[in-house]
Amino acid sequence: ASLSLSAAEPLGIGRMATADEIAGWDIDVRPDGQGLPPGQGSVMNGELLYESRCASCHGSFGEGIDRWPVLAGGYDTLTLERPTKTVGSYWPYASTLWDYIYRAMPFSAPRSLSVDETYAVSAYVLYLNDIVDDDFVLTQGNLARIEMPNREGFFVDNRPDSPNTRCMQECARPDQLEMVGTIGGITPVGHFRADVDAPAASHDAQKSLED
Amino acid sequence: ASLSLSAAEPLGIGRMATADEIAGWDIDVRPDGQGLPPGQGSVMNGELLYESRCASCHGSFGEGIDRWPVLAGGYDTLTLERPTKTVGSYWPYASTLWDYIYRAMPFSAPRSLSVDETYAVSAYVLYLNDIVDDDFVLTQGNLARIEMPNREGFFVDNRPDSPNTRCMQECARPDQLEMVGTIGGITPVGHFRADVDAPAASHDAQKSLED
Amino acid sequence: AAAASGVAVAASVNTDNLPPNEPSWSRQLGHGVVDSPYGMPSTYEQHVVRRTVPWLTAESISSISMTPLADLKGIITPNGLVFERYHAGVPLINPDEHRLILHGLVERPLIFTMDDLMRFPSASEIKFIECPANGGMEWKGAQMEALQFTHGMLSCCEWTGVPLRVLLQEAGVKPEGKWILAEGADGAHMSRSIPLEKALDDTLVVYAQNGERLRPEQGYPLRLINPGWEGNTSIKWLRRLEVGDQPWYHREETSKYTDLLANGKARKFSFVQEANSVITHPCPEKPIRQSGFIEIEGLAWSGRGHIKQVDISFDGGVSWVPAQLKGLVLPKALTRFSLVTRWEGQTWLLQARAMDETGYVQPTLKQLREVRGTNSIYHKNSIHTWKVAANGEVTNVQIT
Amino acid sequence: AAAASGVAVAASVNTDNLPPNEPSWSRQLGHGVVDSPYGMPSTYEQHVVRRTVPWLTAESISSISMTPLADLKGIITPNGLVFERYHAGVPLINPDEHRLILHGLVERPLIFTMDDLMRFPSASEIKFIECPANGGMEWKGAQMEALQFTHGMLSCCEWTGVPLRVLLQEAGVKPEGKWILAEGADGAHMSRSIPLEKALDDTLVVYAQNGERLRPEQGYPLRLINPGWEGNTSIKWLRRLEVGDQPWYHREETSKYTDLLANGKARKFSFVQEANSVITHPCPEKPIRQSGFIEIEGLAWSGRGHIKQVDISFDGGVSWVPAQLKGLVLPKALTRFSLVTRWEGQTWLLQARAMDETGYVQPTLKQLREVRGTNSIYHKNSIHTWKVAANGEVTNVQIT
Ligand code: HEC
Ligand code: HEC
Ligand SMILES: [Ca+2]
Ligand SMILES: [Ca+2]
Ligand SMILES: [Ca+2]
Ligand SMILES: [Ca+2]
Ligand SMILES: [Ca+2]
Ligand SMILES: [Ca+2]
Ligand SMILES: [Co+2]
Ligand SMILES: [Co+2]
Repeated sequence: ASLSLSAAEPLGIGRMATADEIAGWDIDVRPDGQGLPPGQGSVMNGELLYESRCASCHGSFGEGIDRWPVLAGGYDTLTLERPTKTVGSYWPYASTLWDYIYRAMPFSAPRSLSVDETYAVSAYVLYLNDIVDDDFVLTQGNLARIEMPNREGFFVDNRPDSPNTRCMQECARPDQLEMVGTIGGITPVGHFRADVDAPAASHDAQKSLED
Repeated sequence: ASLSLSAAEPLGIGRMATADEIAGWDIDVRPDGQGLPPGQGSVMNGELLYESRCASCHGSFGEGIDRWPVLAGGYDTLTLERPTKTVGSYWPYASTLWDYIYRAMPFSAPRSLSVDETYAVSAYVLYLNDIVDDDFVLTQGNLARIEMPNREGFFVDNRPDSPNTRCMQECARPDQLEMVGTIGGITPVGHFRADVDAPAASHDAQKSLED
Repeated sequence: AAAASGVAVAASVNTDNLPPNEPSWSRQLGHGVVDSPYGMPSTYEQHVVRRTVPWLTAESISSISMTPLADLKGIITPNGLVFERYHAGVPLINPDEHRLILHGLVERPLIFTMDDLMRFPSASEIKFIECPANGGMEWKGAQMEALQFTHGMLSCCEWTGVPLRVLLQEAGVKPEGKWILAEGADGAHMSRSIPLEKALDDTLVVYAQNGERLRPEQGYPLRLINPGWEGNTSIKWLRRLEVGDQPWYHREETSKYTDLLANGKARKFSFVQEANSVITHPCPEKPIRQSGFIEIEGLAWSGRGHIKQVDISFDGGVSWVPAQLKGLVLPKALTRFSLVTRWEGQTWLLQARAMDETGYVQPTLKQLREVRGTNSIYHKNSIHTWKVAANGEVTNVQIT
Repeated sequence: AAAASGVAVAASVNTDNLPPNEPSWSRQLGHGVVDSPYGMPSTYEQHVVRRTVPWLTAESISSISMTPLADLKGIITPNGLVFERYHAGVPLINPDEHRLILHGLVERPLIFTMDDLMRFPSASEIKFIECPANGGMEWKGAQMEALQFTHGMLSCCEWTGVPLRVLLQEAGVKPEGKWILAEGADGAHMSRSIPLEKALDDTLVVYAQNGERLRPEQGYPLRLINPGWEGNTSIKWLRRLEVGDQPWYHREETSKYTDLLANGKARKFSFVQEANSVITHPCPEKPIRQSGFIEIEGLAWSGRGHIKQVDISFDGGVSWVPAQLKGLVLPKALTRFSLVTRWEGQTWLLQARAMDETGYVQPTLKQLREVRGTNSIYHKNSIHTWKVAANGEVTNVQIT
């Protein structure tokens, strides 16, 4: 298929994108460091930035305020009943952190961080996760070399992995079926059940309920 | 198909409709008079009713006010370039008149006429069309016998009636094609053309334009 | 690519939002979920609405509005844009207080609540619905300056309901039963006679359109759909079905919805919407703005079944080339056709011509007028012509 | 018919509107055409809306709302009810100022306006879209008390756009090109890596849904649709496509949308939504209200193609009977199944089990948990169980 792709006659729709146009939007970064702009940031500079622009949601130690995401800790929890998946405990590559912060954080002001600020705050999140020391300076040159604890933790989709067969009769032993009911009261059902005390069906409605 | 219809086992959904329930809604009337309730109304009584409840839209002579429907006249116009299709000139059966008035007129108060009032006003519309005399009394018994002028004017669908073939080449002589343009200015096009004075796209908007 | 075709920056475009800049909407948060529990189109799409031609009717209560076909894609018409046609306005019906009575020549006269009807096995079908007056303003000459008005009394939805056959089976039709009267609960008590044969074939008693319950304008809570037949027979706000041994000849099948020919005789019970088609791009609302590659696109449909072929003419019907059908090709449903070509400023007399599975070929305007005259009002399915000017503007013309 | 099943007159019913009486709405005129240029559902349907479960997310801006499947018919989800999922709220984008850049390992980096994109030949496809977290709240146990919350991160529309293949052809992909990064213009700048193979197969760059332009919540003016794949890959508010030689491992394909197994290892690039099904009638929102005839109805879907078979169990999976597929059976689209039977107050443990064209059979919860543990979050497509009580009430249970 890729042969015919380049061989075919273009229809002539759209126009060439200029290098300048592309540069402004081409913000993605890969594990091998491709896409990282020149720049740098220290854990120390990162701390100040983090405290002022991140900690209100993610907590001073990356512990997460209320239901906002936890960013640090959780080592060796991936096999527990309630794992804590964080940058440190779960993420395979440091590039993802830089890329994500630069494209999406802080939540309410995406794309407001400069390149150097992104290096700094990324360094600080790595520091919160004990991945770098407090005197570390993150740069275009060293980011791809950072080894994340869970870098070997992933494997490519190998489904179907849970085979069933189209059995029609005696597919289970009736006496071995165990039926577990619903934990009640935590989903909005007021629109079809009159007898329950349940959450509202939107965040706004739930908030005004609780106020 | 009709055999299997009555043979099949009912699913048991819904319930028997009572005779009373059906009677209240069973308002339809057919050319043979089936469905006509007992009752009567004279042209004379019809005139009073018509003047008070119908003439404001349809005109005292059934001539139609503004764009409201014309109810009378139009004889021998069906082959003209602009035919006038009325109860008298076009409708094949008198039953249709009774049925329609009883189900739908007067426009803003449907089902407000009594049975006798419907006979009377129907008689009057027939009178306006010179189909009955001024001393006529329309009844359950005589309505089906009224002969409408255009009763032979209809034939059952015989399409396809306008054969074309899938010609691909030289299907017409280019020098014989005549192209006729659009009568401009009478459709709402203001939403995609800036250069025109056109009607609005709703009755309300058009009315406020004209006011 | 494309030296000829630049990104046309209209005067109103704020270049701050163009690359390399980060647009304003990318630098802030948008609204959250359930902000609209029932969503609506973008405010930038406010021109995509139903429209009417006010002078067509005395007022809006018994009138028609048209679907903006030029802005629609695929074959589904979104519910908010399905054309409107009714004779006494849209009633607001409480579904708990709505009833359907099925009586007449049946073994068991029945009455159903909406809950009852929804207990029957349901069927869902994608079918077009078209007013037989669609295009009818153009029998004597071209006067509608937009696709929305030449062909917009046309929509296509996925309808869900009970096959009327199943309800008739439940009531048990007597052998004498040959026709059915369907009646609405609106002020017009709209009524039509439908042959039993159709009712046993594919008529649906419908309560949902495009997944959700019927819209008020389309008959909420209950309507008939007679697939492929003139829209008027698909009685909305359906409250009663009576089985009889002959048709009723009501106002909507005598005074209206009969087709007057030049000789003064009129065709009655002209139910089927014969094969028809129209080019939706380009069209008056969507002129050609750039030279080069162009996809000529349009809709074809037939009340007799599948569309089999659509041909395109660029020269007013002298020569024709086959178009491709694309997407789903379903019986009695809108069907998309397409032809890719190039436009370099030449003038076109653009036409589409549909053929359906019966071999019926959509007629020319001349053929139709020869047989039917110009007073027929209904069922004008002749080949339609758009004139494409050298500047790409498109106008409605007729070729005679 | 039906001694057992009467017309249930609820307390609120006004008998003045029941036959033999003429209902109030039949004795007056309703509203006229273009009263709503863009129509809305009846006020009696105000309960049919999207809903969320507030505690699932910190706030509504990065959250999800679910489609009210219990109230829907057929396979099309009306646009107003398509589920919402986004990470930085819904941006309000001016389509004239929106651009798509296609660059990276291509011969000709290109930039497109919306007008440009709509000049390409279009394709329309009915496809489901599902969040891979659909049902994910139930890995550890049943907690969602309604169909809307157990399965409502699921919708199905007719999508129209340009095959991504066509755009790639326009740009000319270099031989090294193997993956594509797709990126949104929302505040999250949502990004996912997509194998070129998929892009050349059936990925669509979409600008319309169910006929009209995309809704803001679904990516207006432009989005990707990766048919059959987890919804998150179908990037909304699409602004950029970069061709590369390897995947990007962005946040949404590492931190999120990877499936953690019991052994601490996680599956990555788990794109396909495997075959799944759910019974939509009866369900918690639609209990059985009358004994006698009943149609068990539901939806099945598979990201690998057509649904081939659905079976129903009444006894929690001990024995199974085949259901019928009804309506359109399209690849990677919602598919309706149906089984008619009788209910006379017996209790049921009701299950549906889908099989797709590859022969894949939907697993039991036990089978899924054995292989995946309970921390997988995503791709929970196990057989679902409704408990039908003797009074007809339906509750969500799990069989282990
Ligand atoms: C107003 C609250 C808020 C602030 C301030 C904020 N974040 Fe976040 N952050 C979030 C939310 C919400 C998410 C999850 C977004 C989603 O749902 O996709 C998130 C996600 C993240 C994640 C990914 C977590 C994961 O496990 O996938 C990282 C890393 C992160 N934020 C870093 C930062 C940094 C660095 C800053 C400051 C520069 C910051 N955030 C500021 C709310 C916030
Ligand atoms: C407020 C205006 C109005 C009043 C008052 C009114 N009508 Fe009408 N009438 C109409 C309209 C509008 C129509 C066409 C309705 C439609 O579009 O289906 C009509 C249609 C008719 C027709 C059918 C015309 C045709 O050619 O098909 C008849 C017959 C008729 N009216 C009789 C009456 C009678 C009798 C009365 C009084 C009892 C009456 N009307 C009162 C507005 C009115
Ligand atoms: Ca890049
Ligand atoms: Ca510190
Ligand atoms: Ca009768
Ligand atoms: Ca007089
Ligand atoms: Ca059903
Ligand atoms: Ca196109
Ligand atoms: Co007809
Ligand atoms: Co996945």
